[in-house]
Amino acid sequence: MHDEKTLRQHNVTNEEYALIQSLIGHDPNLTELGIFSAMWSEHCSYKSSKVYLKQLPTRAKNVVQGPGENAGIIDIGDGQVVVFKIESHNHPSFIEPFQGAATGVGGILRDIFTMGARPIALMDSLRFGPLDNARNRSVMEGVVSGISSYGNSIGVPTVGGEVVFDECYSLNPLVNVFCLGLADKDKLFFAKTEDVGNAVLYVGAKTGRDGIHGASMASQEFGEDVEVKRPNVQVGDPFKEKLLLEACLEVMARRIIVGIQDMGAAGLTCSTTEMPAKSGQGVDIDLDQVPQREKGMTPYEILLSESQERMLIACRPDQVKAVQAAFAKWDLDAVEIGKVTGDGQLKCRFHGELVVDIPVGAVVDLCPAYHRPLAEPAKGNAAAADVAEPADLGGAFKALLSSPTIANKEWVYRQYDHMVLVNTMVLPGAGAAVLRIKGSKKALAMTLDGNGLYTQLEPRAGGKIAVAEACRNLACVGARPIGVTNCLNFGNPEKPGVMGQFKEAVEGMSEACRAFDIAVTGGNVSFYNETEGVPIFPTPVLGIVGLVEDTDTVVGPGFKDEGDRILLVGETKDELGGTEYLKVVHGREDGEAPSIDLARERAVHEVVLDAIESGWVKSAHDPSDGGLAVCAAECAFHSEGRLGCEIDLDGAGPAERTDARLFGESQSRILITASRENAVLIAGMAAERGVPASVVGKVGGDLIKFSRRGKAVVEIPVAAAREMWMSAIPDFFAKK
Amino acid sequence: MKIGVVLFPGSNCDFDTIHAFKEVLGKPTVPLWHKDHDLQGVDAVILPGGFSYGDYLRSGAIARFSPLMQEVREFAAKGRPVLGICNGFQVLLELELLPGAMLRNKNLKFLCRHVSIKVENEKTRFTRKARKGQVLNIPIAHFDGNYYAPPETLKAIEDGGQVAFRYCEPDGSLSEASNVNGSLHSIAGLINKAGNVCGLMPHPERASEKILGSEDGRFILESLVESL
Amino acid sequence: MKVRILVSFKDSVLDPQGQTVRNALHTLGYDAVQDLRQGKVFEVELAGVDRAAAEKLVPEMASKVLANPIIEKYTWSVIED
Amino acid sequence: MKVRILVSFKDSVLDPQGQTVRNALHTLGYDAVQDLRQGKVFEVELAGVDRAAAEKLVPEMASKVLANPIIEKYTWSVIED
Ligand SMILES: Nc1ncnc2c1ncn2[C@@H]1O[C@H](COP(=O)(O)OP(=O)(O)O)[C@@H](O)[C@H]1O
Ligand SMILES: [Mg+2]
Repeated sequence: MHDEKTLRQHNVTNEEYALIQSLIGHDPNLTELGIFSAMWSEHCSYKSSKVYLKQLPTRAKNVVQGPGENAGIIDIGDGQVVVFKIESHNHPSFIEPFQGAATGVGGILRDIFTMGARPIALMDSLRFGPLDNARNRSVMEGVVSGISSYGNSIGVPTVGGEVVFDECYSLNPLVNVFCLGLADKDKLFFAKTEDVGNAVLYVGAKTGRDGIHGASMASQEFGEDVEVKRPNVQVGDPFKEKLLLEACLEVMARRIIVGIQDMGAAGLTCSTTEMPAKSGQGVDIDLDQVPQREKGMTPYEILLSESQERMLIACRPDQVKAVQAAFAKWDLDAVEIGKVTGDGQLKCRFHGELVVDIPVGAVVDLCPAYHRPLAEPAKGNAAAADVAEPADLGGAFKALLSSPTIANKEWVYRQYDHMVLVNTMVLPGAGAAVLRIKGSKKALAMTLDGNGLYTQLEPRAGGKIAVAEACRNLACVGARPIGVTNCLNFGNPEKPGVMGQFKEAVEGMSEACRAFDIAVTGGNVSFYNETEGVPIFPTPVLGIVGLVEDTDTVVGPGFKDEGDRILLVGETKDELGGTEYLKVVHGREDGEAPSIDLARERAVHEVVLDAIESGWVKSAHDPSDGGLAVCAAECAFHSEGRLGCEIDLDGAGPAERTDARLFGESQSRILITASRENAVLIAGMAAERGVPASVVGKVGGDLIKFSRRGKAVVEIPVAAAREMWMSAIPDFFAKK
Repeated sequence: MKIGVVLFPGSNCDFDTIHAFKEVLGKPTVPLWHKDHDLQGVDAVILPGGFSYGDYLRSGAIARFSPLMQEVREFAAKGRPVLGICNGFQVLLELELLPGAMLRNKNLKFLCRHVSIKVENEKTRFTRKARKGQVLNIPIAHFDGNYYAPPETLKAIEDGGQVAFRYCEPDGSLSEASNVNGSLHSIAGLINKAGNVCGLMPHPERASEKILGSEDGRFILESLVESL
Repeated sequence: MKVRILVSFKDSVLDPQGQTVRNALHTLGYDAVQDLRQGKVFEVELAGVDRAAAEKLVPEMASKVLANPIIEKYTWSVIED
Repeated sequence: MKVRILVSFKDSVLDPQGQTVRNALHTLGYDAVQDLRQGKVFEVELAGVDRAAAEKLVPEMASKVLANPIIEKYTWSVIED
């Protein structure tokens, strides 16, 4: 029997302890307790979130693998599938930004190639505190260089992502990394052991004392004892992972193994329980055979270490030699550490003694699911409507262009190799990245999206909007959504307020995914994003993948030709709550999140997609942070000749306020350009479908100009505006 | 004709380079394994980009000792063509098949972007399809591309017409801003005295298809192919 | 006065660079190399600082800026008075 | 026996990394820092090698592998017998 203190250190409640005793039929020794502590941690067991995640739509015709494996899988036709997933590495990235972020990339890559897919793209969704603070700058600098160092070295392009700044992330930055791989449908692999007698092989880096209890760290708030938790951070070795990637893909392609899983959170424990559990078997492991980096490691340490760049493989006894030879080619050892057994137990031996003997099923499947107490989240006030319109709308526009959340993110993505593997057609900077699929006419589009402030103000709307906006980004490049992954970054789930936000946000997401007929194939939940009791904004990040049938139809955000007509599909309302404008210009983060009608949203996308597929659209971009004004400016900045535009704000929907027309963030809008003739066709098609769409302006000149009731309200040279937008972020780092 | 692309552990542009020669230009191309001692009868050897051995000691420093490099040295000594792209260029410097060394980029950050480079010497087998002074739009992606050579070496390089490419503005002029990584004399690519070994930091294989935004890299790849 | 500060990963932390270099040396036949760890060295010229002041100043700079105490350790010495 | 090899840029080669660290130290108020140069350190455990053998072996490894003589110089010392 362990004392109270030991149980607390392991984050195991008295009830959970009693359950463990009854499941395993004896008092767990310390190693066994450690195993349950890690596997039943929030991070690994999803015990607080499970009951809500169940509502997400996970079935669709194209789903090959939904939640439950290392990554989700979607069929894209012609015998090919895409494998993708998103993971958070928030806590390690705050403690050690470079290594924390780098190992986050390493982890998500392993989730993808474990399934037999070659990773072809990474994206990162980042949230930091404001850049006028030196510590936030150094966290950002470390995180970005960590991602760049790992991704660039291993040779997977980082093709997109988002960076958002808000005070709430100062002591709890968010680092969510997405990876997508491509595979042949008949070459997939899963985390299983299959038959009794199969060999269990350990490959990759040696096990050290690093990262012991990383999973439980990610399942606790940061208090004043951050220092104590520090040794939990590992150092990444992208070179070793590259070797591992090539060697694993080789043994999978040759089908000389039966199952494989990476050792991520909870390390050897996780893989030695999950793999046999999937096959209804057990394993018998000799811990002395586990390659160790340090002397004198205990069974507890060996089993719970989260050393990076390791994989567990199951193969038939007659395949062992061939597997070892294949790994040797890449200078890696594959060491046989155990055998698959028929008793359903995880048995671990150490110096000849049996030190662990527990049923894998109990560890993997029987962690209790909690219906934690909920509180109705506070609703946003309607008050935002009472702010006075500034006299100088041009000044407000400039302030928005220089706001780091809106400003150009080159400082970040120049550090990422976004072109390696020669697939990237639409480079970072557009709303979605587009990658051609070699040997076909098809292309993949992908995007990450989420808005913490909307979700703070109205969790359900925040969940819906994140899905809608991601799909909108895809529509803008001409892609239809095919599958969803998501990373839910929230505060402490033991607080009813946080749990209430979680429930509503997940329900919002579910509803939106159903409206778009797309399935969620997996994701990640990161709770306990709080420091000293203060939670971040609840921040769901959606990763949505889209398909383009013909690469010739892909469009970008940049204006194309002088004289082209600018159309707004959708309409602008008097909606200022939660906007970047309200925050930057009026210093307020309140109001109601923008309203969203999912049927309208989808209809808008369909109009734009059909127009793109008809070849009528020259550019497309959606107004988000900073509204229509910033959207139009970005179209100008992305155009080759730095083409300006003139937009008449009168024709863009029912909004009364000029600031709302310029900077409001009404949903379901897309700004497109087309020749004069095609603009008429598009407007006609939209009208037939009951979607508002009107010509609001013209491309050309070297000014960005907005007018209302015949009077110019904002007028600024494209070059000057672009300069502000380009230099905002680098300037913070130059000032140092 | 057959082209060989060397696979070092940690190379990551190896298959991009094979794709460019094989699928885009339609030339027989084979991978060459670094542990072998066999060039498989190829007519040109390409050292591709990436992070050989993680670039852990210095870029290209460990790859230089790969078994196959013995054959590559002999191949080069016979006047046969060797092209090093990015990390491959760094390996050529470490092998001393080209003079000089690489330092960290001047902004101390990895840099991935399209740049303009000017063809400085159009008489080589790697540039003959381009005009002198022609500006090519080709991406770079590197951390250590800041070319350095001691003054005497630099002078010899310039005097011998060994500068193949320089970073420049889109109009071909040189400026501090266009010298993106801080290289001495804006050097982006070099050729040896004999004219058969060439190294450059930009990635021609990333600029050889319209769908990727530029086809200017083909001037270099096709020059080499045509010379075989 | 001039001081030298050596920063390296703690012993319990993986040193991928050092390992890769060691392996390379083995391949080249330097079998005597049992172990190799790679770190950083900073040589710092300090003005108007005596030994006593350095005893306070250097550890502070090292732990705050030059090394990340989460994964790294440092040692230092005076190399010129 | 254990040896330490220090590799740094030759004086004729600019050390922007060192300069950046120096600037960072200045920003934090460490004005006593006049100059700072950054280099690499290798701590190598050698087996079955005596001093005489090390005198031959270490310079060879350093000049062939650990340092690039075009831009770098090295020094070494025995730190444990
Ligand atoms: N927000 C989410 N939405 C949908 N599925 C999720 C979400 N979070 C986690 N999941 C799924 O739950 C499963 C948890 O499995 P597990 O292997 O423990 O996850 P992980 O690999 O992230 O540690 C995974 O299949 C994962 O995709
Ligand atoms: Mg996993």
